[in-house]
Formats: sequence, structure tokens, C-alpha cells
Amino acid sequence: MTAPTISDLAQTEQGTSLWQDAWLRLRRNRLALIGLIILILFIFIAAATPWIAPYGYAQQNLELGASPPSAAHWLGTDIFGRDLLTQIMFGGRISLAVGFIATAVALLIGITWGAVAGYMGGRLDAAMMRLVDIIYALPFMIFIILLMVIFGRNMLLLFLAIGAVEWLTMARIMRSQVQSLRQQEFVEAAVSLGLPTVTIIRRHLIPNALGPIIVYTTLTVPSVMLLEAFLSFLGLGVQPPETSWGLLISYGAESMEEYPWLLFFPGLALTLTLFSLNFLGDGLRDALDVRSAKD
Amino acid sequence: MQFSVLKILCLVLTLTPMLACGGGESNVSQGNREGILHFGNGAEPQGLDPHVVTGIPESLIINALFEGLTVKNPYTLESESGVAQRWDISDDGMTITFHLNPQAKWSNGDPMTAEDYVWSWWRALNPAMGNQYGYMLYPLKNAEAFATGKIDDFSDVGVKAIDEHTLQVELNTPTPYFIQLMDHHSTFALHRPTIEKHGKATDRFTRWTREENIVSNGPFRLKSWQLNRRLSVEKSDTYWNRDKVQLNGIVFYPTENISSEERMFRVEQLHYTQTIPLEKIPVYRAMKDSPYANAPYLGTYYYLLNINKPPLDDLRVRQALSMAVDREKLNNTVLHGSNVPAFSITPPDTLGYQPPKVFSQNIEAAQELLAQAGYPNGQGWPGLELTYNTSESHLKIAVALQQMWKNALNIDITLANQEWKVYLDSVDQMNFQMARRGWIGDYVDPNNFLDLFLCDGGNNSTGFCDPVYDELIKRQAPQAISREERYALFNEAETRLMQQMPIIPIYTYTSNHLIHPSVKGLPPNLMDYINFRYIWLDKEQEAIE
Amino acid sequence: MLKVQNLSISFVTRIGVNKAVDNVSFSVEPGKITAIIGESGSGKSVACCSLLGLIPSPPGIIENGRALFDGIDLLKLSEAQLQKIRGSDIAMVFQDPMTCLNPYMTIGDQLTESLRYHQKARRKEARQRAVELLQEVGIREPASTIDDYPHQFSGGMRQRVMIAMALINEPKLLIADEPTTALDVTIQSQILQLLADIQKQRNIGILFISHDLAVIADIADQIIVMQEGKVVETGTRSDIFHNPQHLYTRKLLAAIPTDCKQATLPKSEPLIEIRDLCTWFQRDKAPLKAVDGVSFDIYRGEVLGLVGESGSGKSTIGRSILRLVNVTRGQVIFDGLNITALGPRELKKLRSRMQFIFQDPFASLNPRMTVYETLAEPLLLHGIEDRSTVSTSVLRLMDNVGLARSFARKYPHEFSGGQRQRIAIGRALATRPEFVVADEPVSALDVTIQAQILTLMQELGREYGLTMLFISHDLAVVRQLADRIVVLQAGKVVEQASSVNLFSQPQTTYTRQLLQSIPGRGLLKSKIAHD
Amino acid sequence: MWRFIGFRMLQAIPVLLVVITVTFFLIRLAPGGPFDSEKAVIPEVQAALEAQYRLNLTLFQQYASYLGDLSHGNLGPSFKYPGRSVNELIAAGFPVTAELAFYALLVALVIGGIAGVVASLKPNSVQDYIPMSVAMIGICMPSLLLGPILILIFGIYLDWLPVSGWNDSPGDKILPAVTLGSAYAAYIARLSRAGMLEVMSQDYIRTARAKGLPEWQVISRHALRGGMIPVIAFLGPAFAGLLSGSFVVETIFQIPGLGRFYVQAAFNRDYTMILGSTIFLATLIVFFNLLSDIVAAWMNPRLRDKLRAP
Repeated sequence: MTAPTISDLAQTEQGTSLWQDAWLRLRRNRLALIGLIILILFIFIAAATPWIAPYGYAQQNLELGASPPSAAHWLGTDIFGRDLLTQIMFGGRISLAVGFIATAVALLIGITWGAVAGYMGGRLDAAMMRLVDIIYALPFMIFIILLMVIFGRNMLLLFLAIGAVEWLTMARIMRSQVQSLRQQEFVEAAVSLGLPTVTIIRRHLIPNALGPIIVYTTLTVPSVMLLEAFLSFLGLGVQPPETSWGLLISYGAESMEEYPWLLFFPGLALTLTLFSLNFLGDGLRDALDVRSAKD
Repeated sequence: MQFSVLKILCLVLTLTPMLACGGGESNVSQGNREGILHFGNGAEPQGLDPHVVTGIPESLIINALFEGLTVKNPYTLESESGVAQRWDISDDGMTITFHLNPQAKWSNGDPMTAEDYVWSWWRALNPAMGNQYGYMLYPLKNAEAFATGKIDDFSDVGVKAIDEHTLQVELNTPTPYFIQLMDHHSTFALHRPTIEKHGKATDRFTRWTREENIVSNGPFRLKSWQLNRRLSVEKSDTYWNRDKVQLNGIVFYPTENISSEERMFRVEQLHYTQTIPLEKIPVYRAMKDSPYANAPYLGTYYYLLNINKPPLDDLRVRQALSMAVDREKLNNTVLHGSNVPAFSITPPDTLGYQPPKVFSQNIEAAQELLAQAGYPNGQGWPGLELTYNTSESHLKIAVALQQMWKNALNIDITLANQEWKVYLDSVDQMNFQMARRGWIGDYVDPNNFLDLFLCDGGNNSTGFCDPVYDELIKRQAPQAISREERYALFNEAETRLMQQMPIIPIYTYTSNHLIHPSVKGLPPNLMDYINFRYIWLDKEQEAIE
Repeated sequence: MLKVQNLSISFVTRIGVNKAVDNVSFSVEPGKITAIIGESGSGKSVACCSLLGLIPSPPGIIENGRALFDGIDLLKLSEAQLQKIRGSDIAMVFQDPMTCLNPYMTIGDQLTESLRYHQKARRKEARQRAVELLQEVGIREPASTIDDYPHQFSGGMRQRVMIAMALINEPKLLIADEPTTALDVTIQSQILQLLADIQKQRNIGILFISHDLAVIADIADQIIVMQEGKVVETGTRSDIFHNPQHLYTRKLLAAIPTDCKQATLPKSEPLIEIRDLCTWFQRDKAPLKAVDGVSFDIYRGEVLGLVGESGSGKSTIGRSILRLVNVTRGQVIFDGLNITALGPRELKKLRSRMQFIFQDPFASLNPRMTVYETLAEPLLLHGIEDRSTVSTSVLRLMDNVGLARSFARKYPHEFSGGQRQRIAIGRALATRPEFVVADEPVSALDVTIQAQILTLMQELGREYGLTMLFISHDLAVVRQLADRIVVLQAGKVVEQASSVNLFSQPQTTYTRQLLQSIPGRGLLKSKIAHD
Repeated sequence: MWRFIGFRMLQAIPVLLVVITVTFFLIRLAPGGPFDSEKAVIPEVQAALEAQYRLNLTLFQQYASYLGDLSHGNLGPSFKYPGRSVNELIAAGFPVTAELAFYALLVALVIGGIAGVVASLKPNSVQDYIPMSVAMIGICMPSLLLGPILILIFGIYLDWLPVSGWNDSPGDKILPAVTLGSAYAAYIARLSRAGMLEVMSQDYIRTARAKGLPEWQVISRHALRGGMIPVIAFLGPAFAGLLSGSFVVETIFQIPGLGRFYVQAAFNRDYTMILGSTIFLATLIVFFNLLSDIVAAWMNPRLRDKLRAP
């Protein structure tokens, strides 16, 4: 038995994280990588929009009105004569922020809630899940109206409102995952080591339950973006002249026969995001699933 | 328990009843053949009790089912015989005697009597009834006192049955438009035995208006009422003027979604739509034999200014805002020229009345005013919030105006979109700076618009209060001897109002409908008033293209 | 009947080509049992599955070779032609009857479907045949149980069903891939007997795949030994057992546990006293009495073997001692402390002093933690090491359990079963416990690996001065390690004695029955006689 | 099983009570009342209206009297539709919405199920990506958008199907069902793909193949049943979601369902209607979650025994 050398230590101490490992695997998945690149591109554009947008987002040209794509307006203009490309770029800022942050809120609450309920089981589980049932059954519209009235218009609130709805399903998925994982011997092994419950949930259960959660998350982000449009339309969320993809799509839907480009381009942006996320999500799930990685 | 592809196929096969192809005869051609009008009615009627309901969809159906003492001629909007064959107005204008048509019958065959009216108006005015349009009868002597519970004895109210077919009413003051009010559903007679059979007379929720129970007196009677689907009426064979009724029936559709309504019209499921989506206006307008019917409407779209809250407590700011709005441009672009720019609260030519025009669009003057108010080129502007209720068209107007103010005055306006009831609450509590508002006249008279801004006006909502204005509207105008004198007084009042600018008038409403070319006898009018008796369907008319 | 010639199969993966089967030739005679022996990864299953086109392709590629079955080259047949042969002329029985039967279908449906598909039999007659066949393989009351679902059968019964399913089309050749590995020893001997009987009655060829020479010691006619994709030795049973040529064959023979540990320890005071332990599980009607009034002592420094069939409650006792399940009644006294009455905080302190080694090294390691993380976790948790010194200890631990240090960053799935069990042992020993419960630690492993792990445990036990409760269904394994043995049946202790005594003078019929079913007993006797 | 169902039903009672109580007080917090309208209501009239609806009592008295009525199954009169009781409105709207939701679920199941199964047979290939992408589009296409697009294509340009109505003309259920169901198709596709992938790697699939069954039988007889269990478990929540989420589709297609009443009740502050439909839907949600749990368990023989045990 020799004492470990310095190089051994250096080698073992770094690079042991699950995530770094997943990243290595992810890089080999071409579709996931394309998805990631598109997302990063979108995020980059969104961040840089105030400097690179061709027009001001509120800049109207009422006489021009809705015009199809042209050299001056690559994606055309809306009924106020505003440049659609600019609108989509600014809308992306809102939509991406809402999509990712609200989903993150939902994830955080849902995963914690579901994992605790699933792991603890018994009465606590029943109580926690009945609370989910209750929130699920409350009339959403009233909830939104109240939020709007009590807190006024506020983006943070929008995230909270959306997160407050979306976490319920996350919690359910997480719970059923954890319930089946709880039976596995490695969890029993963790118990027999004397690990505290919090650590067991955090280190042993959650990472192993992430697969379905990731898949659900990729579906949640676009539906959250659309939900935002609905809430904004009701008055909770962004107010004109600010806009978002969801709002652009719902306005575009109104006049899809007359001005189809107003629907097509924002719709394309959302769809691209969904597919990118989806491929990234699948790639990420495979990458995190160290067992199925056959290399 | 086999779970196989076959089972799934079986499930798919259960879909086959739905898979049969569409097509078949359209409602319109079938309706033209059978004399049935398919009518887009905007919403599901809340009910059919004329003393309860408040909305337009209900009033349209009630106008088909019931008839007032008078009706209007849809071409001229002049009152003509309804249940009352004729009426006499006393010289002082304080007493009106209605002579009921002896042929007028209820749909169950019972004759209509003057006593029916006395009882019905008792019901309409009864405080327990909670009739929101009870004020339509307030010109009656002591009616308001009775309705507000100050007196209990209905015999003090100015309505009397002289004999079976003669009804005499006494008014508080001469009320020229009282005859017009007689075709409002709140003043209709109802069949007392039917109502009492199904509950207390003043109950709001009895079953007397159901298809199997209702007894009415209009040109049509209720045939079927399928909730949220359709309400059908058929020609009544007891109606006194049945020979003049040309439709065999009407089907009312609760078309809440205006885009759906337009699509239903396009595939000829409807003869008539309540409205038309803004974007579709140019498309339909461009058609030959355009089904698009656009006519001035007795209503004004305006922004309320809360004159108690800075910066709108400064008259110059209010004027600057109003003068900076390019109403023509707004109308021609966003609104597709469907409306008429407004510079006053009363619509032009309200029964001959011409409102004053005390200002016009003038950007330089607006900038100057704003500078005087202390915000030269928008500097130091404290910000202003525009509250409007959730709606596509309100939003479009607000966005356009927001940018107009930004361009003209370099000031920022924030938009606050509120859900309908929240918005109503905000306006009611004066909890806003600037708010969208619209007013549709109940009857054709400037008074209906100008009494909004009385100090204690329930719909004032601006903080505007001018004793001189109140004096003109409340005291002097009713005393006026001639129509000219009365209108001059109104004009003076409205001039005072618009000089103080507690509102920014934006446009005068128009009615916008799609009407199939086969529908005849449905002329445009200022009230958007429909008298179904006049309508007929031209079978020969080809479909629109 | 079946003649395989020069069969080579490769698996193409992203890292390269792995030759799983390399130029293998063998033949199976009708009416004989031919056994292929080799440890996991030796290519024995791949070779057999490839005959019926059951290897996943890609990545599997048959490079060359022929497999003549009644003169037809199976490897050249189309998928449709193969389907005709599968299940009718050649049938297969797989290792794990728990997972190889469709849990969502009744066994009747599963039995009859291939009959109905291959012979277009009518539902009624197919069912009749199935019932007869179930009778033949020893299922009681087949007429009613035919409509039961697999989970309603025990493991041994399920394997009988599998065999019936394979036989239903009266195949000429039966390929049995480790058919008894997942079963208890007593059941194993019954199934082996059944296979031998069937082979005699029906006069069919059987190709029997196993990692364990002892298993086929009594039944095989011909034995083929494979290692790393190659056939290293072929011969008759007596050739292989009595005159093994190849080094590897000898190693396999040596791995058959034969020695018996002599009780060497003087009696010390008990570390653990178990008094009237009852662990019942709540069920709808009556509680399931998994452990019912068990009492015994475990002395400091000894290895106590706990033996019984599955369902006898032996694992539950292990878990009860460590408070991994809640005890219904009774006491477990560990070093003077009554464990059953401890609160969570005291229990946590105690956890570092007693550890558990699980049966299934696949399930007991968190698949998303590297070896390093797995081993570091208990060290950090119990404050044995801090972040700066933990790597030294982890690496030392890896040395101790015989894992190369370069594996530290790998995940469990990258290891073989034996290596995984080493990780699990390392994790259990990380806290330097005084007492370890080892629950069937080797029963999921190949025999050669079993021997290594048992040796490792013996060494480590000595080095760490461990007291151990060794749980197993396999007496042969237990007596190698245990000083004393407790025999358990249906939650109750039936016999306890020192290893030597138990084997030489079993007191109860149950123990005798257990001893009878040790595989390759006859061989063992002869071997011992040889020695 | 009855014990399991009974236990879950017992748990549902406090859930419903809390839902009722919270909803009752929440809706009173929302600004604006049921009788507010653009034209100011005269105070005397307002008072009369409130008296007719017992709004003149204290909030707690109203709550108590509501619970009293509820215990007799009476959900009270609607504010928005005087002359109609909430029971009547629900009775009129629910069968329609339920039928719509059922067809939508079928559509989702067929589209999603087929896409998921087809995709699972060759993971990470074109055969995987294309069906999954098609199923996924439903997520990006809210009903607000998909409905009008389908109407324009099939109702107006092609003139194959009616643009609106329910039970009025043959085929008028197709477009609403597709519109409503497509969003759920993506979830079902996802679930069935994952479920099938899991099952297809099981040993018993190898057994089935070794029996010589052709591949389609292996899939349909052996794989589908296990692979669809996650989908079945999802159907209950999905059906509940469809029931409460059919508002937009009902509006676009002029369908006389409960969704329109439910959402509009919130906007109209139709207190009794909000409460009534919330209670009704909450009961249904609890019921369908329970039902799909039972069915999913029933499909798994191992769990079935647990249910069967008294």
C-alpha cells in the first residue's frame, strides 16, 4: 500500500461532478448541441437587443400600417407600422426571461415539494399532496385577478404566478419518481450510513429523478411563455408597448388571414425555442443518465 | 383484459360518427327558403325578464318577443303604434293618454289591458325588484320616490287605467322623449297570471321566462332556448299586427367571439353579425355588394380625466393632451376608418342637436399649453397612467395614442390594462388618472349624454362639478319651450364642459355589422335599432362573393 | 443436430470493436445435455442468442461462421424464417424468471400464444395442451392457476412455467441460459432435476449455459468451457471434472466452495444479543410475520452465518438489527445499548459502528455518484476525514478492497459485478465499523468472482477485526466463511451450531434438506474423497 | 380495493372543504361585484339586488347559508343568469364539455400514442424525430391559434367541416376535439415513448421474441400494455385538465359547454357560479385522479392484488 501521489489526488479531486461529466457526454450529441447553440444565440440576441435592434420597439408609423417583409423591415411591420423584427427581439427578452425564470421557480418548488413528500411518505405525504390538490382545484382566474389587484403589475409577480401553477405537476412527477427510488437499495445504503434526510434527498434522490423532470421542463418552458401572453392580456405582466412572443402570437392569430407574417415569425421563434429545448432536454437527460451512456 | 392494437382501433372507430363530412345546405339558404333569420346576437341572454335584464343581446330578443306601447320605425326612428294605437299629449306636456289596441293579445290569447301596464310598472318600479332600468320610468310622477322606497303607495305614482284600453300617465315635467322610452323593455307590460304562477311578482329567479312557461305579446314567441347554443322564436299567431310580420322565425346565436362570428357569417351560418373584427373591415368593404354595414351610432368613445389628481388637475395639461391627439389618423389607420372623430361628448346630429366644437387638433398649441403647465417638451413630466379594460381594440387605441403623445409632447404614458370588473371598480372609486370610457345613449336626446357630468351624476367619474352646468341641464333645459331653445341651452352647457375638458372625446361610435344581401328591411339607424317586424328575406338574392 | 462452426461476433461501439465471440465451434447432439461454462462476459450467452437472431444489431455483428441446425444455416436465415424456428424448433429458457415473464399477461396467455402462432392451434386445444404441460413441469392445479399472473408464482414455479413455455411446441433443441442462477439452492436442484427428466422423456437436445461448474456437475453430458470469447476446452463431464486440461478449467473447479472453516475463536462475550425479535409487516388482513420471535447472540470477532431460503426472513433480521426496518417487538442489544429504543440522533452516532453490505451491487450503489464520491461520503459524514484529507483515505480504501486508483472517477455502471461489490464493501468499511451485516454479498456474482470476494471479505474481516453476520441461501458459501451457522425457516430459528457440527451432524430435517441441495454434491464428495 | 377507494374518498372531503372555503372568501376579495356595470346602479336598486342574493348578510352568515344549501346539493341561483340555478347551468354545460374532453383525449391518445410508439421503435433516428416533432407542435400551438387555423383550412378554404356548433351538423366535433387534444398529444407522445423504451428493454420482450412471435405481435401483445401504464396514469389529470381548460375552444367553436360558464363566471363575479363550478370541477379532478390511479393499478396485475385485498 503506497501513499497516494500528488498527481493521483489532483486527478481525483477535479472533474468528479455529475454535471461536468454530463457536459462531456452532451457535447457528443449533435442535435442537443444544435439546440444549445440556438438557445444561446437567442439568449445572446435578447441580451444585446437594445443595442442591435434595427428600430425602437415603440416606434410607430401609423401611415405605413401592417406591411409584409421588405428591405426596410425584414420581417414586415405590424398594424402600427412597428418593425416586427424589433418586436420579436424585444419580445424574446421577456419571453425567455419568463420562460426560464418561471420554470426555474416551478422546478425549485416542485422538486423540493415532491421529493420531500415522496420520501417522507405517510401522513406528511398525504397532507402535502392534498395541498397540491387544493391549489390545483382553486379557480385560476380568480387567483390571477387577485394577484393583479393586490400586488399591481410586476414582472416578478408574473413569474411567481406562473411558477405557482406549474410547480404542481412537477411535484407530482417528482413524488412518483422518488417513491420508486426510495425502494432502491442505494437509498437504504445511504440511510445505513447515517446520512441526514436532507442529504439523502439532495444527493441521492433528486439527481436520480431528474430524467422525467427534464423532459417535463422542456415542455413547460414554451407553455409558460404562452401562459404569460394570456396573463399579459389580462393585465398581469407586460404592458404595451412592451411585448413578448406570446403576445405577438396572439395578436398575429387575430389577423392571420390578412397579415400572416405577424403570426408566422413570432410563431417560428417560439417553435425553434421549443425544439431546441426539447433536443437539449433529451440530450441532457441521456447525458445525466450515466447508466445508459454506453461508452 | 386484452390491450392491443385492435382495441385502440376500436377506440378510433368510435370517432366515426364525428367523421362524416360537413357541407349540406347552409343556414342562410335554408333560412331564406323557410323565412328564418339567423341572427348573431353577441352573447348568451342573461334572461328574458324585461324588468331584469340590462344588455343588448337580451333587449334584441325581448324586442322580438314583446312589444311596448310604442315601437320605432327603423328608417326614421319616429315612434309608431305598438300596443297603443294612438296617444294624446296634453298641452302642458304633463299628461299622456295611451289608447290601447283592442286587438292586442297575449300569446296565450288573453287580451291586453291598461291594468296590465299599471301592474307591470308597479313591478318595474318596485324596489324589491332591483330593476336596473327602472329609471326609464322616472319621468312619471312620483315614480322615483316609489322606486327608492320614499313612498309605499303605488296609487300616488302617475299611472292610471282609465278603462280597459285607456292608460293615462302623469309626468313630473314635460318630457319630450317619454314616448320613445315606451319601446324600452323596462316599460313593457308583462302577463301577470304567468308571473304570479311561478313565484312572487318581484322575484328575479323564477321560471316564468322558460320556453314552456313564457307568455309574451310581441310579433314572435319563444320556441326553444338551448343554453349557450341558440334561442329560436317563431311568428306569433296572436300578435295584433301578424299580417305585417314577414319572418317565420328568428334564431339567435350567442356569438361571443367576434372572429368566430365573422367565420360563421362567411360560411353562411348567419345572416347578421353583431360586429366585425377591425382587420376584416377593409376586406369586406372592398367587396362588391358589400355586406358590411357601417352607420353612425348614438355613442361616444372617450377618456375620462380624473381632475383631482395631478398632473390632470391642471386644465392646460388636459387641454394639451386632448389637442395632441390626431383623431383623424387614428381613425384612418388603426380603426380602418370605421368611426367618426369626436370633439364633444354628444354625438353630432342627435335628433337635430349639433354639439359645439371648442377645440381641434393643434400640436403647437398643445406643446405651448404643456410648457405653460410647467412641462416644456415633457421635462419634469411626472408620468400618467391610462387605465383601460382588457380588450383588443381598447389596447390598439391606447397604444396608438400613447405614441402620439410621446411624439407630440414627449411625455410618457403608461398603460394599465384591467380586467372588466376591476376596471369598473377603479373608475367607480376614482382610482385612476386617465381611463377609457364609452357611453351609448338609451334614447335619442342630448340630455342622455349631458346629464352624465352633473355634480352628483353616477357616471361622472371625473371630479368635474360646475353649478352653472347643473343649473343649465337640470333646471333650465327642461323648462325650455321650444326644441331650439332647449338645444341652445344644451349647447351652452356642453361648451362649458368641453372648455373644462374633464374628458378627451376620441370618436363617435358607429354600428358595424355584416348583413347578408338577402336580408331586407334592416336599415342602418342612429340607435342601431332593429324592428324585426320590418325584416324580410329575399330568396332570390345570390350569395355574397 | 446443431453444429456451430467458426462463429465470430463483434460489438461495434464508439470506442471500438469488441470481439465477443471469437471463432467458436461446438455441436449439440440430440438427446444429450451440452453445457457451456464461462464467467460473465465470456461470450457464452451471445453465442447462443446469436443463433436465433436475438442479439441487438447494431451494435452486434456476426462476422463469420455457420450454425447448421438440421442442415439449415441459421445465420443466413431471414427474420421471417427465423421466427418460424424460434419457439418451435429451438426454444429458450432465460436466467431470471422474475423479469422474463410478461407481468401484464396471464401465464396461460403467454404459454399458448406461441402454440397458437406457430401451429395455428385453436384457443381451447392450446389451453388444454398448456394445462397438460404445466402438469408435467410440476405446477399444482394447472387448470386453475393457468389464469394467474406471473407475480402470483414463486421464483421456482415461474422457472417451471418458463420451461413449459419453451416446451410447448415440442422443440428439438432447448437453450437454457443460466436457468437456475437466480434461484435458491433448494429450488435450483429441483429445476435441474426437472430439466434432466424432460430431456430423458422427450429425448431432446439441451444447450445449458452456466457460470457454475457445480450446477451442471450432475446433469451435463458434454461440457464446453469458454473464456474471453474463445472455447478453451471441450470434453465429457468426467473428462472435465477429473482430468481438466486447461488452466482456466482448473480455476473454475477450484472456485467451487468446498472448504469448511474450522471454528478457531475462543468464545468471547457477545457483541450483539438478539432477544425475541419480531418484525412484522402490516398487511391488509393478518400481519406478515417476516421475523417471529428470533433470539441469538453474535460474539465479538466471529462470523455468524444466517441461512435460509428466500422468504425465511433472514434479510429482515439483518435490516432489523441495523434499524433499517422498524422492529415490532423484542430487543437488539449492541454493545450494551438497546438499539430498538434509540432516538434518531443516537442512532446516527451508532451508524458508523455498524454497516450493511447489500446483495445486489447494481442497486445498492447510487448510479449517479462516482466511486470517489461514494467512498468519500461516509468519511466526511462521520467526520472521520475532512475535505483536505479525504482523498488520501479514499484511495487507501480503494487499495484495500482491490480497486485500481485510476477508477476513482468512474460510475458504478462502468464496473463489473465483482468490482461493484468491492466498492460496496469499501463503502461499508470506510467508517471502520465493528459490525457488518453482509446480505448475500456474492449470490449475484459468478463463481470465480464469488471466491475472490469471499477471500477479500475474509482478509478484511481479519484486518479490521470485524464481527460479521453473513446471510446467504447457499450453505456451501456460508461454511467457507462462518464460524457458526443459524438456520432459519419461516421467520423462526430451526437450528444453530458451529459450521463443522452443522455439516457433519445436521439435527433437523430442514437442515438436511438444505445440505442435500448443494449443487454438485456428488462431485463434491468425490472431490473430497480425492483430496 | 374498496378500502383504498374509501380512504381516498375520505381524503377528498377535507380537500373539497378547504377548496370551498378558500374560494368562497377569495372571490369576495376580488374587486368589483356581480352587479357592477358600466352604467352606475342606483343605490336603492343595488340594495334590492343584494337582498335578493342574500349579500346583505354578513360574510360569515352568507358562508354558513351557502354551506347549508350545499349540503342539500343546492348550488344556489346564478348572479349572471337570473332565473337559472347553478345546478341547471352545470347540468346543461357539463355533458357537452365532458364529451368534448373525451374526444379530445381520444385525439391526444391516438396522435400522441402513435407518435410515441413509432418513435420508440427506433430511438434517435428519423423515425423518432419526425413523429415526436409533429406531436410536439401542439405545445407551441395554443388553441387560440390552432382553432382558427384549422377552421380556415378545413372549414372555409376546403369547406369540409363546419366552422362552429355542437351536434348541429355531422362532423362539427372533429375540429374542436383536435384543437383541444393536440396540446396533450405532446405529453402523451413523450410518456408513451419513454414507457415503450423502458418496456422494450425488458427481458420478457426478449422472451416473446424467442418464442418466434413477429415483431408487431411482440409490440402489440407484450410491450404496449406495460408501456402505456404511464400514459394511463396521466389520463386522469389530463381529462381533468381538459375539462377545466376547454374555455377557449368552446368560445371559438361556439360550443355550449361548461368552460365558457366557468371562466366567464370569474369575470362576471358570478359568485355562486364560480363556487359551484369550482366545487364540481374539484370533485371531478379528485375523481379522475383516483380513477386513473385505479386503472393504472388495475393494468398492473401486481398492484391489482393489492387493490383487490379487502
